[in-house]
Amino acid sequence: MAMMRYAEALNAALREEMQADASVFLFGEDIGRYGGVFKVTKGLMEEFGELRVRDTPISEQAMTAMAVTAAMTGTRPVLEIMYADFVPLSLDALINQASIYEYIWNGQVRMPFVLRTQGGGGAGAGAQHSKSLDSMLAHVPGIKVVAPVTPADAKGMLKSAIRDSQPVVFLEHKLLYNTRGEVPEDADFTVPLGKAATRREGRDVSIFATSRMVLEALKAADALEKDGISAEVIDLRSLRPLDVESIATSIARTNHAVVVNEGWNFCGYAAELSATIMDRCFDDLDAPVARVTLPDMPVPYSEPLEMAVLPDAGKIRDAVLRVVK
Amino acid sequence: MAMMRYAEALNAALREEMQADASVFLFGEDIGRYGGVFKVTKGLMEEFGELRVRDTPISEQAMTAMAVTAAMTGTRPVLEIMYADFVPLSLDALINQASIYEYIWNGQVRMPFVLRTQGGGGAGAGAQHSKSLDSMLAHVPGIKVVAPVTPADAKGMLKSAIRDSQPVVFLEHKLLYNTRGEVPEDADFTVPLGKAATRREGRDVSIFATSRMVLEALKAADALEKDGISAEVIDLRSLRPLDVESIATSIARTNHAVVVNEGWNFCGYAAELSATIMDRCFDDLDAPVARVTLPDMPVPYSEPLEMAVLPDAGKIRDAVLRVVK
Amino acid sequence: MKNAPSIEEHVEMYRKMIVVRRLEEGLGRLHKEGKTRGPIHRCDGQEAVGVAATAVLRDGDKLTSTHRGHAHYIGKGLDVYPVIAEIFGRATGSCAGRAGHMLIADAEKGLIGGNAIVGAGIPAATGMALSMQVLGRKDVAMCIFGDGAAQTGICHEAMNMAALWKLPVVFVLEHNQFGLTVPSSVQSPVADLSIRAAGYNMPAEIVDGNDAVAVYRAVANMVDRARQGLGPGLIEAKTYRWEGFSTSDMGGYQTPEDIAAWKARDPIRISYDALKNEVGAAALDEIEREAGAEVAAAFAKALSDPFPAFAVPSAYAAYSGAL
Amino acid sequence: MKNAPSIEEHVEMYRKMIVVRRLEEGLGRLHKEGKTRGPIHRCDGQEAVGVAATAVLRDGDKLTSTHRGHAHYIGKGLDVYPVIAEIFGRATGSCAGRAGHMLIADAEKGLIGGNAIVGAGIPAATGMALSMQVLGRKDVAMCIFGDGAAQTGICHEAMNMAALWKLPVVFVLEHNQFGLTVPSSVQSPVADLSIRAAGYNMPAEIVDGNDAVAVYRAVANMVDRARQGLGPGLIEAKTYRWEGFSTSDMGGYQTPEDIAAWKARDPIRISYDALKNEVGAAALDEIEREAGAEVAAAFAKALSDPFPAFAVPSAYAAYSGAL
Ligand SMILES: Cc1ncc(C[n+]2csc(CCOP(=O)(O)OP(=O)(O)O)c2C)c(N)n1
Ligand SMILES: Cc1ncc(C[n+]2csc(CCOP(=O)(O)OP(=O)(O)O)c2C)c(N)n1
Ligand SMILES: [Mg+2]
Ligand SMILES: [Mg+2]
Repeated sequence: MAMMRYAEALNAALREEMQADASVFLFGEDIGRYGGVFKVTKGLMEEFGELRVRDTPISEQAMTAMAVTAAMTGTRPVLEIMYADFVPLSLDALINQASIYEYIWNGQVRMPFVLRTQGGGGAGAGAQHSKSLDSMLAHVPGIKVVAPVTPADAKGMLKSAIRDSQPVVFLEHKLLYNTRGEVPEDADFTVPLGKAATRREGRDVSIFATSRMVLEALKAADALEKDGISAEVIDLRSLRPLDVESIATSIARTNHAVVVNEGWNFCGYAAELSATIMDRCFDDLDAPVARVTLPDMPVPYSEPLEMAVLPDAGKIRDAVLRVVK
Repeated sequence: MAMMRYAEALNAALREEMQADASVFLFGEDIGRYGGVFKVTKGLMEEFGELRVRDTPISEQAMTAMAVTAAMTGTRPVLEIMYADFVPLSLDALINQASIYEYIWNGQVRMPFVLRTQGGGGAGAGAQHSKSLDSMLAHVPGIKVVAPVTPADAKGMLKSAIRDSQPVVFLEHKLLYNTRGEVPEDADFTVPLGKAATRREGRDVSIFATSRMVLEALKAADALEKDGISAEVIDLRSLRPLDVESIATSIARTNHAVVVNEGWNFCGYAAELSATIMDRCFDDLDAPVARVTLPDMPVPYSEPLEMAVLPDAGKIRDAVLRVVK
Repeated sequence: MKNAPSIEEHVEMYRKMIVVRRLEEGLGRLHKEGKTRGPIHRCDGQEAVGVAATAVLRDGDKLTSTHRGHAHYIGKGLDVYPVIAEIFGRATGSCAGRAGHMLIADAEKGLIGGNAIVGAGIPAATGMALSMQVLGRKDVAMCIFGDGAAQTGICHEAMNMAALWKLPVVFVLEHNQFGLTVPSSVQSPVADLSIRAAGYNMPAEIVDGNDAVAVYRAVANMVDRARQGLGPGLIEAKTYRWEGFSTSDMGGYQTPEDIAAWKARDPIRISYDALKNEVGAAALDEIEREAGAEVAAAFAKALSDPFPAFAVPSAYAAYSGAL
Repeated sequence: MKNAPSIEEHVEMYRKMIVVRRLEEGLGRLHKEGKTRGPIHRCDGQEAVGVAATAVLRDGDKLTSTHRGHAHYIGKGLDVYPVIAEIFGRATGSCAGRAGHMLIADAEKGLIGGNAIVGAGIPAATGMALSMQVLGRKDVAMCIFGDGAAQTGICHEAMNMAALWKLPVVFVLEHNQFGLTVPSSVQSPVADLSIRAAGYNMPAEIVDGNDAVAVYRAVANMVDRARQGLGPGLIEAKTYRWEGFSTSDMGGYQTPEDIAAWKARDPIRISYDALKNEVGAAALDEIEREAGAEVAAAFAKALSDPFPAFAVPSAYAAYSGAL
């Protein structure tokens, strides 16, 4: 175990997988010589050379399409899309290409690529650099979507993603890169995709959160303790496939659920969580599931406006109080 | 009133609005001389000339971005995107451009454009020409999304969409173009956006459907009558804004709900319906809402495979039977 | 002449062009009889491009195609029978009926694959070339695409990266004068799209797309360069499609004069004329008969094959779904 | 000389360049003091492009800008005070604090607007030009964009349509040698991106981007053509940014030699030298002092302005939402 920043944990994962498998290569904007705008790929071009760590032009659309077909033909590409806000440019390649071929071509191809990106607000980056488009990505069949919160998960899940035989969209968060935590140094350490993690146990309500919102949910749970409410906090980690069993098990005990996602509300990822819970846990629910999300509007620039729209511990606590009242 | 095909009703709406307002213009692939691959724009280039009815290169991405800014600067563009499957190419313009400016620029601009497209399966067009991506579109704030089913609504809602001051995504369905119905010929006839329509009244269950699925829901309701179940069928028509009041009113009477959408299930439009119903009608529900959707996989080409995956009257009936049992 | 095909190679191209022509004619007939499903895009009259461009490739080389890929499929070595079976959605089709005619792939033959998103084959081939460069393989990737596809943004992005990184990819622009129904003059302000190669510092050549030998030689030069690591190249093959855009096309935008003029330059006839002094008309006629018989037999067999049974695909089953 | 700016116009460009420079320097200082929020993209050293290109425009003409738009904003006639207030998220900002520095718009001045999706300004201006053509207006649209943006697919699509339809739009490529941190040689295989204009049958000219007069003349020629209905044109202005990509840039990829060489060709100094014989050094120095004072006052005032209050925007409120 070593204490590491989230960005360093990702860097370690990339380095280890590139050392272990010569077919793993990286490409993306400013990831090479500069080491990436969030420094996740620092030092990797020096270690692995320009063929395997490639600075690219600003061409997200073609790059994503190229990741799909490079993956079909013997390599394991890891593509960095600098901001999740640019992922709309990747969607044709994901929806019309990556999503269909394994089935449509009757199993003739596999597409083991990873699309890393980072989203979310809170950094004063404005309406075009602060979004979480989780729901659009998780809507695409045949693709996994994960969003680790801890440095250990960042490392272990990125290694699993690179080794996976299917496309994986790997969602980071700009405010997580500098968070620190213990990370196993063992090259065999991985964290499986598709499993949620209980970050705090509780009896009265289950809070299901994604990405940085897990940290806010934990803060909310602290505050709720003072309100006399025992909140369970579950880090979903894997947005697709979703760990429905863990969700159902928790709700069977707490009978109340709040779902938290930093994306928009309408047709957002939180809607799927709410609908899934309805499907699976209707009889266990004492109250409707509450969604805590970004309101359906652009992320404003000015700090007080941005803070007003971002979901946070206070809004989660309010939602819990409404649900358990 | 005149009996018209759905495609003719759309054509009439375009013609009337272009006659009434010189700032309305059309552009899209093969919409001019050829009249559109579904013949919706037939005769319009002849009537309105090449400046106002424009054949374009295959450049969906830029065209959508151009619709946004043309709309900001004095015109009312109506853009045809030939298949909804190509809408991922339009998403940057919708999400990062059209969605943000009215708010971000503090009301300095309006963007009165319409993006017409058509989706859905059942025509043997394969995995890249049969999708319904409703949920991705309806996820975008600041944009309206509508999907008329009847020829009268096709005409009346398209006229409303063209006159609207916000961007409107107008979803047609390839299997609806040849359906016929009575359509008012009055140039003042419009159908407001944002209101659902009850297509059949019922007591035991409410079926909420979108686009062509409304026709399947009506067939299911016929079959259910023989099963002794009285099903209400509500044509949502407007996917965003959603007519939550009509939904709640219906469920207050039937206490059971089935939602039907031709898109994928996970993070699909049906998930939002399910979640909205949970938010608003939890106490009125006697059973969880059932979703009837495309399964989470590509639309296969071969007819028996395609029929196996498309939601239809039989699957809707099955879902109702599960819900009301 | 450098990179000219051998007589045997030319005869084989001749044979494949006939297979494709008979395939297209058969599809046209069956469409009229109401026996096809969904849109089908014929390539009558432009067979030389796909057949000759792919004749240059090895099995390990990769090919991406379009919605109008029949000549590419046959060129890259697929048998006509599984292609027909796929077009009719049969369990015996190249993709077990799941893909349909626009999306056929045969990974072993290096065809991966058809693509019905216009332009998408261009970055697809470029990505395969990227993979080969990373792995140090000597294979090349080829993309055949249309004049309409050249206007897509993804074409620009992919060609720029291909040239920037000297990727082993060859771009074959099948310029048949039309997008869907609009002439190329309504799609771009330049008649010769290959002028754009200069914007990527990439070599380009315009060839008569109805002359299989000319296509073969030009493409072979570019494939050689690519294989040697000298980077990508663009071939613009000028041709024409005799039939409508697809079986759903109501026509009316192609002039009878143009069609007649291009039919007078039938690529099969051009090869026939070139080959008859070499191998004799009788041998060529015999090849034509055999090819015709092969296609007829394939149609007969495919049309009596069973449809596939539906099963939830395992790769997708892990997820929440409605089935 | 055809389309040369008048002395008064040149003096005004000189003044605006100083306003922009003082703005950038002020932002740099405040960033060091930890008083800015989010990334800020300075344009020190490349002011002449944005200021001179926009000097050619009328109020009715439309401009789209980038993430690095301060010179474009001031050039198009915005006062520096609401720009600063917007950068600091104040209620008095051009967009009431909602937009931030990358997205500033002032519809009355024709700036609509900044854009932080690289390349997106190109179809944006093209769409405005389309609108003008449809309405029969005599206004033109201009897009200023970077060498990085030229590699995006949307650039290709938009330029193709602009040229095809002879839209009244002028493309000004601000070639500052870098994308974010990578040099242009790592982004495209051609040094002069304007070669691509030939692929659209569109005129193009390369100019010294640090010489306001040269930029003005070249752009004015293109604007004239566009206004006459002769179609779009491309100006490639070669320049260099002295500072990092943004305030978050850790640097290290620009050589001190390059920076020194380009600083020796400071666009403000070039205009100063050209103007001092015409209007005298004293007048220019006075302008500099006044411009500096204006910017300093604007900073002082903006920084003490109130922040906006949050309200659910009505255009979005109709929808389901979480507030
Ligand atoms: C992205 C996208 N836009 C539009 C279409 C509809 N479409 C199919 S083929 C075609 C024309 C293609 O022209 P070209 O590339 O020249 O190929 P050709 O049909 O001439 O072989 C169009 C517009 C599509 N399939 N994909
Ligand atoms: C679509 C998209 N991709 C990537 C980025 C991140 N990014 C912001 S500016 C920039 C470099 C832009 O280079 P250039 O166009 O030359 O403009 P400059 O910064 O040099 O003015 C990049 C990669 C972005 N904002 N948008
Ligand atoms: Mg063509
Ligand atoms: Mg630059």
